[in-house]
Amino acid sequence: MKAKIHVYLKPGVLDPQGTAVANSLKTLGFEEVTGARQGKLIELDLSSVDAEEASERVKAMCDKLLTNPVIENYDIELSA
Amino acid sequence: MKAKIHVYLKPGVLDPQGTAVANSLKTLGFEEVTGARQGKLIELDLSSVDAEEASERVKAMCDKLLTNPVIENYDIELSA
Amino acid sequence: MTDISPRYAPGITEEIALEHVTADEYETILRVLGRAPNMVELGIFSVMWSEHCSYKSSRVHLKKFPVTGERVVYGPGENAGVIDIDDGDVAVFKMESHNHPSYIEPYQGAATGVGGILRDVFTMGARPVALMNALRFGAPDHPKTRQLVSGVVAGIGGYGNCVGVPTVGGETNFDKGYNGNILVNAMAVGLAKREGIFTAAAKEAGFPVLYVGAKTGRDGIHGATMASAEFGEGSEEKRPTVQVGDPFTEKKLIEACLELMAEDAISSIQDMGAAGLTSSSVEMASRGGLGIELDLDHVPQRETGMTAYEMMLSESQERMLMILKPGAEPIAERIFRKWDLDVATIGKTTDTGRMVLKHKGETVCDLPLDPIGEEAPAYTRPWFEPEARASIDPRSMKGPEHLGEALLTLMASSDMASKRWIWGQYDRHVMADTIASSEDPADAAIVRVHGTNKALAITTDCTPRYCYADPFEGGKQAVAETWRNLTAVGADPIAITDCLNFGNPERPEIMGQFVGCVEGMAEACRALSFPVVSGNVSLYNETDGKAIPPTPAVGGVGLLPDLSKRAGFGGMKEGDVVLLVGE
Amino acid sequence: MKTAVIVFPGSNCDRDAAEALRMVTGHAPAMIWHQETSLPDGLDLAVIPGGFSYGDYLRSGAIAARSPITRDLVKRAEDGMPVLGVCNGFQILIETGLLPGALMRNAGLLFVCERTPLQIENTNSRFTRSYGETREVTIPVAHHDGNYFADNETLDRLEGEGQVAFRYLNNPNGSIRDIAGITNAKGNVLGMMPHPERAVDPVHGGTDGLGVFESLLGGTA
Ligand SMILES: Nc1ncnc2c1ncn2[C@@H]1O[C@H](COP(=O)(O)OP(=O)(O)O)[C@@H](O)[C@H]1O
Repeated sequence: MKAKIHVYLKPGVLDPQGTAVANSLKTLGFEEVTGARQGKLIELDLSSVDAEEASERVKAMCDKLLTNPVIENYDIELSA
Repeated sequence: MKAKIHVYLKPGVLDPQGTAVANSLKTLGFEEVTGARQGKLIELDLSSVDAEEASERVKAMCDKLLTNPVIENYDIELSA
Repeated sequence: MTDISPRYAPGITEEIALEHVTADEYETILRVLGRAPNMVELGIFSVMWSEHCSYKSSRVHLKKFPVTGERVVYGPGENAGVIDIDDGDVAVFKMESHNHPSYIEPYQGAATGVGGILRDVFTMGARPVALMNALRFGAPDHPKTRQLVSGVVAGIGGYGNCVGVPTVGGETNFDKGYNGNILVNAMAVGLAKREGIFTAAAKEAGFPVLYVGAKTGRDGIHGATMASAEFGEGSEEKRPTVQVGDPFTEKKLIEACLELMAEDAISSIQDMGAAGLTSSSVEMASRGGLGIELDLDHVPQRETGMTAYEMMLSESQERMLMILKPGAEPIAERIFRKWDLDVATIGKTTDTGRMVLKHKGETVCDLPLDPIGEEAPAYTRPWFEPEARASIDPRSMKGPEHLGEALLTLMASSDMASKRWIWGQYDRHVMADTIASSEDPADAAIVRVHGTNKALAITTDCTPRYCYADPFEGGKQAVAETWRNLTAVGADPIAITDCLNFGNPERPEIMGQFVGCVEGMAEACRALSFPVVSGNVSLYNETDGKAIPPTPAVGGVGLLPDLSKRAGFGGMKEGDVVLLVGE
Repeated sequence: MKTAVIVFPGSNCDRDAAEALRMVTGHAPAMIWHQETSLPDGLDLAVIPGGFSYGDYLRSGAIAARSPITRDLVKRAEDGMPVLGVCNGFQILIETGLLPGALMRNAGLLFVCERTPLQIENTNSRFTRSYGETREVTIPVAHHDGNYFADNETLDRLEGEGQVAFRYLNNPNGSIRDIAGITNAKGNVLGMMPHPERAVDPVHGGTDGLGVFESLLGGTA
């Protein structure tokens, strides 16, 4: 089983990396870019078989280690 | 329009971050984790209206700035 | 003599062979083997006889350098040079290039360059205490320059800062001559006790060979060289990959190696540089006049289905090969496990003078070692002296109308402008022994010898413009400037390392630049009793037939016996007297 | 005075911290490996040094904050044992939750290494009291992730309770309200980005860092 975790900065948290990306894109002539945010993508390989249980466990992983609740939100995508 | 870009390390490229994450999860008791990889998630806000054109342009952004073709692959998700 | 297993029997055609070695080289291989090599063996020859490992174009000229001196403990030939700095202390240092990888992938290329030069130093038993970097980029307004500068600087900082070795100085030039080929030269300096120095030569047969550090992956193996019909497996991942550095693993490797070195366990040790497993195992065995047998099944592997060829040619970073004293394996295992690093006994030294490799129960390589060194190609490439540039009589030149304006123009030029943006990204203070670094008004960096009142002075210098105008004088000048910068902080200059960056040596005018610079450097070294103790040559620095300006970067080290007697150019006060000395 | 320095794989200021402690206390600190499960008894101070623990992968300090020794450290800190976290040590303390907020990538996105002037906000804390009348000190920083962030409510509380220990006079990393170091509510835990152990010897170009260690010498505040 595989889990794909998207980690986003919370709204309201300053994202200098995103701002830099948006600015460079504009400098390169991509004027249509009105904003950018940069997050993380974590992919896990799991030996789990039960999807429901896996989902619970991955949530626990996110809360215990993978994300920082002060500044980050996340969502999880599970696939076989 | 919004674009969500997933940037992955190419298979075979060393991913020390991923290894560290997998080890740490195992130490915390998540034994089911058999591997981890860490990538980037870039979200763009676009003033574009034409999906087809936007997709072309975002591809160009990825090739020109957002990703490093020597070590990274990417995929793009567009939404209204 | 062991026979090559049938599945690995030599089946390569001359056509394939000539993609890896020259016709002359292939003839030599056929002669010394008495048969055609198989793909693994050919790979080993091609690595060992590459310009990078064999110095085939430069060897005859490098002999011109003076390499001995009262304070020289080890000169060129070891992983790094070693000089005596009194009280049983030695300094260990070397400079190396990572030009091509840094152009392709600036961050990782520069980072792995730092990692490699650090390994050269701690391999010898020294704790790295300082890093320097000598950088040449294209014109500031060239479209690639900005991205290359930021990637290279971030890579150097990212690696050095994380391993915790201060980057204390360097130099940076911008010139359109480097538009298509930047130079990234890194220098590392370490400290050790004289009796704690380790070398690479194998000492006795029957000793265990250990692999430690990171796992082996397919890093740096080029797609084109994979065109072998011999191997069925592993075809799915045959794309070229660049080396990615992991400074965290390097930091653990430094600590683990130094910890093991403090035990009576290591007989000899060598880092795995470019084409790691091949060059390290061949060099260790042949320097000791011994043989070596490895079972590749035991090599820690990051990917599945790796072939013998791939393992032998992999450029994965942060790996070391060591020969242990028999019975010391448990000590090594304990220490490397503690640091969470891979450790595996992968073979032993033998008295056969051959290199035998096994993989999955089959013999995949069986080569005599002596000829790899003795028959290595050495070319006396044709060269001619470049036409000397006409000298200009300064009296014939009209001075600038406004001196003040001229001064401002000069100070705003890319070579003279502040490099703060660069060195501000380098941790210059970690280890708490940095006394002068890039930010301080001194001509050389000063790093205290930990726990003493003495210090090392370190500088890198080269003015490519001078070398281009007159290679001999330019070579002399680079060494002389290094010497002056060390004396200017109050140090006694002791020895230098170098990194000789040039274009294609097969072009006589480029070879002429090389020879001129080397001879000029050698002359200055002799005149100043300032021997060369280590160095590196990087050739073929050109794009579309246009070579870089000749750039023999010089890294110098001196000793300040008493810290309180150091000097700098800060702290000037009104009313101070200005003296001009020299011609 | 009995002190300890915690060593994680990737710590790189452990030796520097130990030397500063030896210099000030006259005794070498105990060096505690991250795999240990408990700290020595009767410690007067535990230091978490700078560096890149576990490569700083995922987030700076995140993995170290979940390692075996850290569990005991948190317990002891909650019981009142003084803890100093410098740079990566600060990041680790934040990740354990002993200190509030987050340390994010520097606003300029670059690693910064410079000698930074700081304002001492609270000269009564057990980490700063030996500075006496001195209000301004210069201590080097060297980090990539030192951009302090917390929500306004937390910030107001920190300021109201005198928990802001140091402020940048020339903010190098974008930290909110120029915060360079904070303590916990009890005042026994200090996290700071600047490296006091790199300013304890005149050859460092200044000895402004000594005060942090000397303040602790006088026993409990
Ligand atoms: N790539 C670099 N890395 C670190 N320090 C650098 C680098 N380039 C320049 N510097 C530092 O910037 C300062 C000025 O450099 P430079 O103009 O070459 O001075 P000088 O000619 O006096 O050596 C020196 O202290 C030098 O060490």
